[in-house]
Amino acid sequence: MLILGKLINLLLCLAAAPLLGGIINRTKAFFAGRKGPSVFQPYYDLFKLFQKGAVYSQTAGWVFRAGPVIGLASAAAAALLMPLGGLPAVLAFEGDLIVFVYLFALLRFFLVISALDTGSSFEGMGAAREVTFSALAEPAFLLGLAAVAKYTGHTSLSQIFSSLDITDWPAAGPTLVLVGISTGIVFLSENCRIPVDDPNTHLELTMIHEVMVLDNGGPDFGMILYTAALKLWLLGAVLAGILVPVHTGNVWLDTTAALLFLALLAVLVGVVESSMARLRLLHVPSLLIGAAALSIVALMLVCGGLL
Amino acid sequence: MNSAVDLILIFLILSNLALLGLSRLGACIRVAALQGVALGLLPLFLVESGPAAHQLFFSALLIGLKGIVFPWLLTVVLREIQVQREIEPFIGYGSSLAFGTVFLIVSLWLGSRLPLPASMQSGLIVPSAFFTIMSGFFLIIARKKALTQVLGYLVLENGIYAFGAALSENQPVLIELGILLDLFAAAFVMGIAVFHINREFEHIDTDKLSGLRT
Amino acid sequence: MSFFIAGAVIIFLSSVSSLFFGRKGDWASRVGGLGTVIGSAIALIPPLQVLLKGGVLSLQTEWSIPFGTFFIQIDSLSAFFLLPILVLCALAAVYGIDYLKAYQTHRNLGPVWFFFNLLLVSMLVVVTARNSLLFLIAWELMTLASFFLVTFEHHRPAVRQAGFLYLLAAHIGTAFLIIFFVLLGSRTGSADFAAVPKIPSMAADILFVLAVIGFGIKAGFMPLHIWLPHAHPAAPSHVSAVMSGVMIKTGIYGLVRTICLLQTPPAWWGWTLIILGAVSGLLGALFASAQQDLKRLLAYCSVENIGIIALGLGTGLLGIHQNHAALAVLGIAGGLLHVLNHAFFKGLLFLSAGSVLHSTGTGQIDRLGGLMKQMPWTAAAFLIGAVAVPGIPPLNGFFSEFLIYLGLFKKGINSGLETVIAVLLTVGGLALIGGLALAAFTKAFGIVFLGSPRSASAQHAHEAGPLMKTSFLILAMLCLLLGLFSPRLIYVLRPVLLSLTGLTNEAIQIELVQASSILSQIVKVAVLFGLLAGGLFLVRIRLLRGRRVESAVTWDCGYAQPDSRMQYTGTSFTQFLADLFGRLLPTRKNIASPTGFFPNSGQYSEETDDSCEKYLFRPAARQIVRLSAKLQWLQHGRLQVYILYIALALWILLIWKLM
Amino acid sequence: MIYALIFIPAAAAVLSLMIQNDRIRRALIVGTAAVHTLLVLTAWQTGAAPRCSGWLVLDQPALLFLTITSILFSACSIYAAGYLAGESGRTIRDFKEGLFFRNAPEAVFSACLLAFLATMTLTALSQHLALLWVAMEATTLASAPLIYFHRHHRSLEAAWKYLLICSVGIALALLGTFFIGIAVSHTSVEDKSLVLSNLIQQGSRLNLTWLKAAMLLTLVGYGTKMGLAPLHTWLPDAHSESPSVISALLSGALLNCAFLGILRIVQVCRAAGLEDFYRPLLILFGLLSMGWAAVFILGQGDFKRMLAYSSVEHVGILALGIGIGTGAVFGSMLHAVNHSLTKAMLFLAAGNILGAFKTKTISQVSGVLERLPWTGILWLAGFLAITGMPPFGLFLSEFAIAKAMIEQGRFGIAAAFLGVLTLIFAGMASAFLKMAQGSVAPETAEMSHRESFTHVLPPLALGVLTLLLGLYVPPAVNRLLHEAAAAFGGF
Repeated sequence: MLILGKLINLLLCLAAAPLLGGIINRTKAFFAGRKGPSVFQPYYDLFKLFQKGAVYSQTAGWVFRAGPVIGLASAAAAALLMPLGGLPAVLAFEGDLIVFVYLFALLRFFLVISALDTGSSFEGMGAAREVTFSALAEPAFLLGLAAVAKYTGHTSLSQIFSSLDITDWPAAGPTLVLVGISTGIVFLSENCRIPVDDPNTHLELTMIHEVMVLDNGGPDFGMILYTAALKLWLLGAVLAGILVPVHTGNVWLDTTAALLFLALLAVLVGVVESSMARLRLLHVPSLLIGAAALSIVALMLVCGGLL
Repeated sequence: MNSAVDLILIFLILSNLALLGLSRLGACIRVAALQGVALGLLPLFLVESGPAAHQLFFSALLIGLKGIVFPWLLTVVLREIQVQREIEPFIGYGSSLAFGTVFLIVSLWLGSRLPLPASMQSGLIVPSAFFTIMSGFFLIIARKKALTQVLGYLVLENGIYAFGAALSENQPVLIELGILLDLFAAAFVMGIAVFHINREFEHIDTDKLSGLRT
Repeated sequence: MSFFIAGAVIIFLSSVSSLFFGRKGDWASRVGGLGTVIGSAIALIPPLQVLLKGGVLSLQTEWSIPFGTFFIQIDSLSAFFLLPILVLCALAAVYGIDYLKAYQTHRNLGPVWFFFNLLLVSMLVVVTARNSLLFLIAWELMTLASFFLVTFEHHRPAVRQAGFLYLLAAHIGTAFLIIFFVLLGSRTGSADFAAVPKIPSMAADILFVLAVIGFGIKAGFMPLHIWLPHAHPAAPSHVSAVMSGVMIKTGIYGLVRTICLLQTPPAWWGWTLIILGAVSGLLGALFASAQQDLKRLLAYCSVENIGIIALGLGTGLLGIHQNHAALAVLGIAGGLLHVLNHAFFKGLLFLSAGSVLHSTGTGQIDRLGGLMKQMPWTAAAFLIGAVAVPGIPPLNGFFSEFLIYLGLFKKGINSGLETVIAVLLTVGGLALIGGLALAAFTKAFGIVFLGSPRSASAQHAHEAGPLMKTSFLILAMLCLLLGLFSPRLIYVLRPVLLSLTGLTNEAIQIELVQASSILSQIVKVAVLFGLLAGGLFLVRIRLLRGRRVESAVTWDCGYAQPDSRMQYTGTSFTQFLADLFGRLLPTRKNIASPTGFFPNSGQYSEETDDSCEKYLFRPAARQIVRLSAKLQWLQHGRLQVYILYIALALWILLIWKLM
Repeated sequence: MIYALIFIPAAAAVLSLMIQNDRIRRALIVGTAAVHTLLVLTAWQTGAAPRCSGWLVLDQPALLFLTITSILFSACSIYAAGYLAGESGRTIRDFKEGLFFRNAPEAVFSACLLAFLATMTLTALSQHLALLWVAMEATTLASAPLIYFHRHHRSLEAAWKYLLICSVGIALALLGTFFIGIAVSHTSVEDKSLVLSNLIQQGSRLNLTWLKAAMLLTLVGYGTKMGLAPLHTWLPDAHSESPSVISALLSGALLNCAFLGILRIVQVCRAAGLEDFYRPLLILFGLLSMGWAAVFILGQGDFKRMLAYSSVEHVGILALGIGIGTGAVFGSMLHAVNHSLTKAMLFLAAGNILGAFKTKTISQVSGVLERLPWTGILWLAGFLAITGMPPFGLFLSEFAIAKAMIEQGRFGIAAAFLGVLTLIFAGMASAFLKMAQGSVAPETAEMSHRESFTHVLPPLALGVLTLLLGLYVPPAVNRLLHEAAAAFGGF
């Protein structure tokens, strides 16, 4: 049963991740008054991309080709550590949340250098922004997780999320809300969503993430899109773990709650993107530092005896 | 006995004041020579039992050196370099005398702090010796001509000798020998140096001898 | 022990004999390099023995020198530091044989090898010496040898400046160490190292502060680090590797040894190290990211990593104080493991950066680019190092940082505000350090090796020679292996932890077993990741098979002819970051704005100074020089004044003393 | 034995005035030096009987200082022979101002050099304070013509200052000696002679007031000769303007002799129980000298003057060591040995640099390592040695002194000591490194200058000795140092 649960969790993640992007797009279309593409459009896109050939820049070398592969591999490895609702993670050990965070650093590292491998000034620009923002997002994320870890007394994602319960909310509400907001900001930033980044426009100058992959095409681009989808899913799952810790005892019920939350999250992202404008680039750091500050306050609430 | 010693010592003090106030180099040399002669006589009066033979000998030698040889040597130099007086010293002659009185007071105080053993009678000997030393220092510091500085050095030595004289009863010959050796050699070498200075710089203002600094 | 002595003697003899081959450069290299390799291999046996089997080897003989005895000892702590010293130096020597060939025609290579091997010998003595005087002599010899290596290219003024600064800083450090050792000796009653018997906490605190300053200068704690970013780039690259990889670690060794001798650390020692570590780590990483010179960037990165080590040790001390076994063991183990890891990845980075310098003649990041095509091996090696530095799995840097994190995340240390601050400084600090280091090293790797060449010299680069390649590839392998074997490696630290933490053997063993099992889980993730990546690679190949794969110019939004000058440069890569931390980074902007209707030139460049140097040390030095210049009127040549000094001295003394 | 030590150089001095042939005269200098050294080494084995009713005694401190002097003189004599051969009597153009000058006659120079040795030997051996003083004065007189070897106005100025300042100082020392005489006149015993052993024996009965005054006067007097700030003012001028080999002797040997003069008085004061009186004085002078030297070493533009100020610093350290007492006295003794060897080596190397670059200005010299490899190495090694870096001997002695300070709890003094040492290190490092390293300036590159054997060997030998003393102090030397230290209040 346990192994089955693990397997289902992994498969669910791998299979359903692109769906979130579909939901977001659908929501945005709704708000724009369009019918919009099907929620399964991302799958069609991926399928199409995997069918294509590729065009490589003469400047680029093997790093450019390796980037998407290693990125996807690290996202998939991170997926091994992530529990969802009642479903256990494939691997769980003390401190795996650190590994989880650092696997994203690995992903980022290769994404950035493969962008630089093209020698394109636009991709260099995106890469520069990416490393700057992520340097700020990473402490916010880790400190937020540290607050939750301190609260639950566990250092494994699986244990943290299984020991958090809806009944904790009355007592730990402020902490969880703070961590939730902070992680939410990190979620938006890491997944290049408004207000940090705007995946819609294709004005390269305004973008961070998308601009880094301008030169990718075919299966490579497919992998990148799929990686992005996984990232969205996994970070969404973290939020789900913190904000809707439903533990009824019934695995399926818990999982459904989490999945519903993920869908809701996608809708919410769509709503935000339809109703808000992108922040000025120079204001993004303030947002991220604000997130870190929220995490610190949460930490103080947990450890500082203020709880 | 004591009165003779005191007389010499008072002469010592007065001659120092004269050296501080005089501007003519020739006069200074003569005063210093007189000082030397007076000092040469000093040990002869200090000893209760009358001077011994070796003391007479050394006194004669000293008087010969200080009273005759050095003045002669310096006068020769003086004639050679054709300088008559010390013009524009660092410290003027009036102020020099004012300093002199301050030195005198300090010397008297030092004399009161350093009492000589009872066997050495005169209470004036320590202050006057100190005063002579200070005057010598002052001449070296306040004057510009190399010749005056040699003179100042001789005065300094005179002051030291005054102490030496006070000791001559207790201590062996060596001290006096040392003084003489020192005086002779130092004055000799310095005299030569003054010659060289004159030749090299065409004057003996030590003003110009300040090229080596920091 | 005899093997150790024999090894050291062989190294020393080869050091001296290489002097005689100075005119024939290749022979000097052969003699010097071979001696180091053979000597290191032999000398490696006893430390390995100690690490694997435990026990202590020692040698004590009479030595006719005041206060000195020749007393050396290899315990587990010494052995743990000997390991990277011997391995890295041997590899650097192998590298040096090729590297120095370029100088062979116009330089006498004898001294280089003499000092290189002397550096190795002195480091061997530093970490084994058990007598203050022996330690100090070896310590200063180490400084001197490395100084002469730093000033190898002393025809360049910048190098001389760097050498001067280094020597001065080291000298100041030694002054503190002299006080330290004398005080220590007066407490133990002997110049030989011995655990200090119960002493008043005040005295222990003074000793600790002296040690932190004295050893901290060598280790490069911010703000004592100012010599480091000058000296490391100036030295030949294999020397930089040794200096950065292991020599500055002797400072850490000294600190750890001090703590061993002083015992029972109070809480504030831990806090001091944590704060120093956080400051060094953050500023080091920040400065690293803003540098335009490759080796200078690496040098700042050493400051950063020393900061991480200090964070580990600091949390460990805190754990000892709070009697919290997990924190103590994990913090110290993490810190010490990072010593080992940093030695290898920094060595790797300096060696591969050296081959860039060797082949292009410049270390200016903005003048390089696209080197991966001409120097694939160097690029691969540098990439491995660059991934290891920001602590990214699956390379070794991650494992040591992980242990430090883990200690702080552990249950049971929820004791109020202190924990908040500790977690904040350490977890937040490490995360931010990691992020900044990532920026620095994506820049270093990306701008130097990727894209297209930005200058002719970068275009005509050539791959490093076989010996150079061998040595850095071995290091690259070691970086990977150290990570994968870290679950086993941490057991080696047990005796060190035993003497440092004052915990029982069982308590330490429990923690280590736990940590080891966690680390092996991480290794499992790493292996899975590797399999996934490999699998995906095959998938990708499968997908592209039979499809059209074209080659074209980089798509640049419509520009038909992108050229290399349009690429993002290192300066522009980190400009955003530098602006963000503008207050901490005194960046000078040199702007030549384009003017007129048809401007044909414009220029923009940035240089980042060291803020500690600029705002702290230089003004202080200037004040001292100004004061001394003012006092120089004291001696301005007048004889009369000189005599006045004598008179004044005399009369003042007489009046004062007879009063 | 004792007579031989004094009279052989003295006789050689007289002889050299008579010899016409330059070569024979040079051989005579080297030969005398060798014989002198041999005699001293024999004295290590056999000791020497006191002579002249206890006025001349070879006690442990005397043996120590005599050995330094002798070894130094030997090295310098070889250097001097080579130096004189290169400086033969022609008219020389002064590199600084372009004036023409001649050197003093070589015969006079040689005679003075040998007389200098004789007088220094006498200083070391005298146990009678008046004789000691006579010897000290004689060293001044013998060395003044040596300083005025180059007959131009700068060296004349230097010699004049040397002569006058040292004469004033030495006159004060004479006064001090008189005061000791007065102090001893108070005693009830018969023997009122100024022989050291007698004074020590009657220590407790001496008149303290006069003894204190005597200590002050001799300290100022011999301190002038030794170069303690602010009495040292002749020292930089004399060292920078005299031939380098003379600078080496002045710094290495003469300063030590003056130091010994102070130490003799210290012995008397110790016997009289005046330790608390003289020790603070020595500490004061020591620190003042170090500080003064630091001020002038920072930003110094002339390398020979820099070495001279470094001598001021080191005599400060010597005085400081005696002032601190206990273990520092031993440090001071060791320091005297090491400093002499190192400073002489540096001055000789400076002479080589001066010869090749024709300038004493630091900013005009670069690339010594390239142009004069041996001298360059010596210059760097000397720099490291003089600033107290291991493995050179000065490290050990400075360590010993610092150790004693710290162990006595005198942290302020220790901090000042180490702080000033660091400042001096900074000042010297910037000058020495700049000179030794870098490339040769193009305008001086063509001038050819070969390093001859006689110019390299003596400083090399001295350098090797300091290096050895930093790594291994032979037991015999160690014992002698301890015995000498015991005489001055240490152990």
